[in-house]
Amino acid sequence: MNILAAAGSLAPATRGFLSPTGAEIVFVLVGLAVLGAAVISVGTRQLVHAALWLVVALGGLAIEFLLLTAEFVAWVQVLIYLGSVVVLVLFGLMLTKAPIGRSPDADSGNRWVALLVALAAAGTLVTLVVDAFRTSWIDLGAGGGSASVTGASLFRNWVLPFEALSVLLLAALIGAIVLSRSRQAAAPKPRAGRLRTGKPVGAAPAAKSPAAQSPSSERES
Amino acid sequence: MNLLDTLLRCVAALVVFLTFPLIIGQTEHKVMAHMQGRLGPMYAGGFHGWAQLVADGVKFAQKEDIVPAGADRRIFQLAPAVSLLPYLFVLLVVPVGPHGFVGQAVDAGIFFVLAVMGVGVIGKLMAGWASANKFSLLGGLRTAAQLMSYELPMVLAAASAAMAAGTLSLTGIVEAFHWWWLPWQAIGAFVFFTAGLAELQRPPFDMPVADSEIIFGAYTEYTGLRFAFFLLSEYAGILVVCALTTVLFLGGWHGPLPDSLGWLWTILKTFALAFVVIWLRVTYPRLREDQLMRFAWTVLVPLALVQLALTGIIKVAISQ
Amino acid sequence: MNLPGSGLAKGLAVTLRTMTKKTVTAQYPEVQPHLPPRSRGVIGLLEENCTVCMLCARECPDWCIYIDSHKETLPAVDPNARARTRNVLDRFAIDFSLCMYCGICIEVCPFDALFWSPEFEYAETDILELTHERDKLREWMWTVPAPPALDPGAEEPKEIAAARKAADKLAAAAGGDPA
Amino acid sequence: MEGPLAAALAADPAVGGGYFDAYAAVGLLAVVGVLFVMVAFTANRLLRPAIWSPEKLLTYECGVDPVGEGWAHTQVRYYVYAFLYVIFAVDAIYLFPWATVFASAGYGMGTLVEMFIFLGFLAVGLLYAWKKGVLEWT
Repeated sequence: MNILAAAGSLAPATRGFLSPTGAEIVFVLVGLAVLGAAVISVGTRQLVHAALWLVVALGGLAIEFLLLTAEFVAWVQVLIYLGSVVVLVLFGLMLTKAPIGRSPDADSGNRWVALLVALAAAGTLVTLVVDAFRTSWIDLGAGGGSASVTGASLFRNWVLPFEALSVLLLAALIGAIVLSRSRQAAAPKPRAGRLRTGKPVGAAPAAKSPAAQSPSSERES
Repeated sequence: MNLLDTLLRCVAALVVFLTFPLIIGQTEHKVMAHMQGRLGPMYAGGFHGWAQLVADGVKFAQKEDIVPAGADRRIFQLAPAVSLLPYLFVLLVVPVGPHGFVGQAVDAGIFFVLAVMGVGVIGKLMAGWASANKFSLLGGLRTAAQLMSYELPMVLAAASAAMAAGTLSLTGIVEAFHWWWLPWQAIGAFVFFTAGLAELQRPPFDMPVADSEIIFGAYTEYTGLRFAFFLLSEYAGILVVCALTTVLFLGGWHGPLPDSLGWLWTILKTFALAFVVIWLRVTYPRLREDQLMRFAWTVLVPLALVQLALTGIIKVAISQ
Repeated sequence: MNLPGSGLAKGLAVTLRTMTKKTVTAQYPEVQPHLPPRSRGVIGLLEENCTVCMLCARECPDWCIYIDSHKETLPAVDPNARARTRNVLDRFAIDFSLCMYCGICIEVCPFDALFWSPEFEYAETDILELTHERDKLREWMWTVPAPPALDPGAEEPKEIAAARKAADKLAAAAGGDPA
Repeated sequence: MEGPLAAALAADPAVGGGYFDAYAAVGLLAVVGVLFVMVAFTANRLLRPAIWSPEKLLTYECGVDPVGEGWAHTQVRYYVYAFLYVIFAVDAIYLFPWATVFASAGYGMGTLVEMFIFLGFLAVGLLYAWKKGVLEWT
């Protein structure tokens, strides 16, 4: 997304950091809340709670995007991350065994290493961002991140990555289907119709009758 | 714009959010009864039982609040609010009449609405999982699978309306409406409305709460006010889906009356659609779970893609 | 030729048509229901007719009829005769929480002491209170309707036929005497 | 702000001025909504009785004693649907910025074709899923 370009050149600071506007105060407060939620999400021993704290963290990020006038990205964040990625995670947790209460095996022996890596990554990012922008002031015009601006930049300048994305998504789709199918192929095919009626499955009336279909719907639960 | 004005608009949205679903619910009581040759509620309030839902609300408020022993308390208690509140935000941005008769116009209108409505599914998953009940969990998973499957055609159909208008703003879409959009966007309207119906888990798409299979799905363990919140979210959902269909595909306030009465058209169209929702509930039997999923992916999604292609081609043809 | 979806449309039409029609709901407490003849509401007892033969209690499939009685000796009318004894009813109760309304007791009663009453408003809040005693059963007798009229051309009821025969005989004897 | 961007902004009457005001209203509504929920539950707490018994707190399984724990095996198919949605939703959101610009001057046919290629790839994906029988259960 091309917010920097939309907002113009990186002018040196003409405003001080000591007289924050309301939006900036909210930005910092929400940022702290996001940080807190993220830490709890990593630290909690209850699997589903971790995913739900992730919801809070990602929702907070959406608010941060909004405050940076990246309207479109903010709602993409809500629609994709809250509405589908987190739901996918929750789904995965609930389909596999996610007990209510603490999971004793939720802690890894590597947590100190993980903490170290996390701190290193955070340190790198913060250093990079601070070094890149220093005290420059980006004036965020309202509407600089709206859908039409995003669309304009996407379809003028970034058409090729956009098309490449569709190939990537297609690959992900096929990969997912192949993975889910290969496990099912190993299991024996449902043959309830043949076993019950003594007729070949190919016999049209038997295969279409509710009696032949009901075992499969029972299996589902 | 000052704070008081904004606060007034928010409270107005809240009032609409609390009253209109009751009207729809009462209409459902009566319409459903008469479609089945019954009378429906006749006592509460005197005249044809008009206060039945108020009485229900009073009853719900006084009922004991039970959290099952095995449940995850906090999440169990939070879930109804998470599934209810998204609809409140949608009501704020739905334009009712011309000249800024709207709670609060948001530039990303339609995208905002779809994103916010998508959050409700988390509430239902929370409810299903936190109840510590097999049927609830299964219901929650079914709900989530259904909501996600039908969210896609809904998003695609809404994108078609946005393409036709060339803007994401709900007000902008209604302003750009012409009568010939009706045939042009008919497929999109059908897909959007049907998918919306499925998102609400209304019959015939109510497999996630099918009482004959899984008791009441994710809501099995709920009582009292928390259960009432889930019910309210269903009826607020009807209001929201009907209002959005009106705004996106039926021209909102456009109609053969002066602009000053435009709000009447919006409300009229919304309630006409709400009647259709009730009508469909009475008429059709419940779809089986596999039919439900197949319908979303093999009927609605392809139809929505066809509508997108149609919209794109005609729109480019017009603008050149 | 069936268009796809015509069945769906037909279903919608059915419900819409039903909505415009008059409903069949009976608004019971305001409007009393119209009960068909021989409605089985509750069992009334005409205790004057009861001889404590116990047939009803014995035939009842649910054993829901309770009868208590004692014998009473009547002084002889004739000094040469023996004193007669007679059964006196002490208790007659029907437990309507057990009763399945089969009506066998009414059929089997040889002295016409039990009747069907169409009265149905005798719900209680406690199941024990559904055992109704003789005074209550007697009260219900007042709600028993007159027997429905006979079909035209039907055979005369036996008791009336017997009475008529006796009357005819008397009349014949009175008429034949002067001759 | 200059050039095409300013033009794009000017072309869209809804964009501009009240951006922060609009979202301040949304934020205020969030506060109102949360307050509503809190007031409702506080009032509810004052009104309702609280007479718990172990039977009431038992899991409800149609009246019989609950069997096992509150968790059961479910078909993985549900997960596949969720996965499909994630992929298609990522695709679908690109329609929205596209919808706002594709018909304006300077885009036209080219952008339409680009989008059709994009959609075509995903239609192929859907067709593949369909053919593989992921979308049907039996």
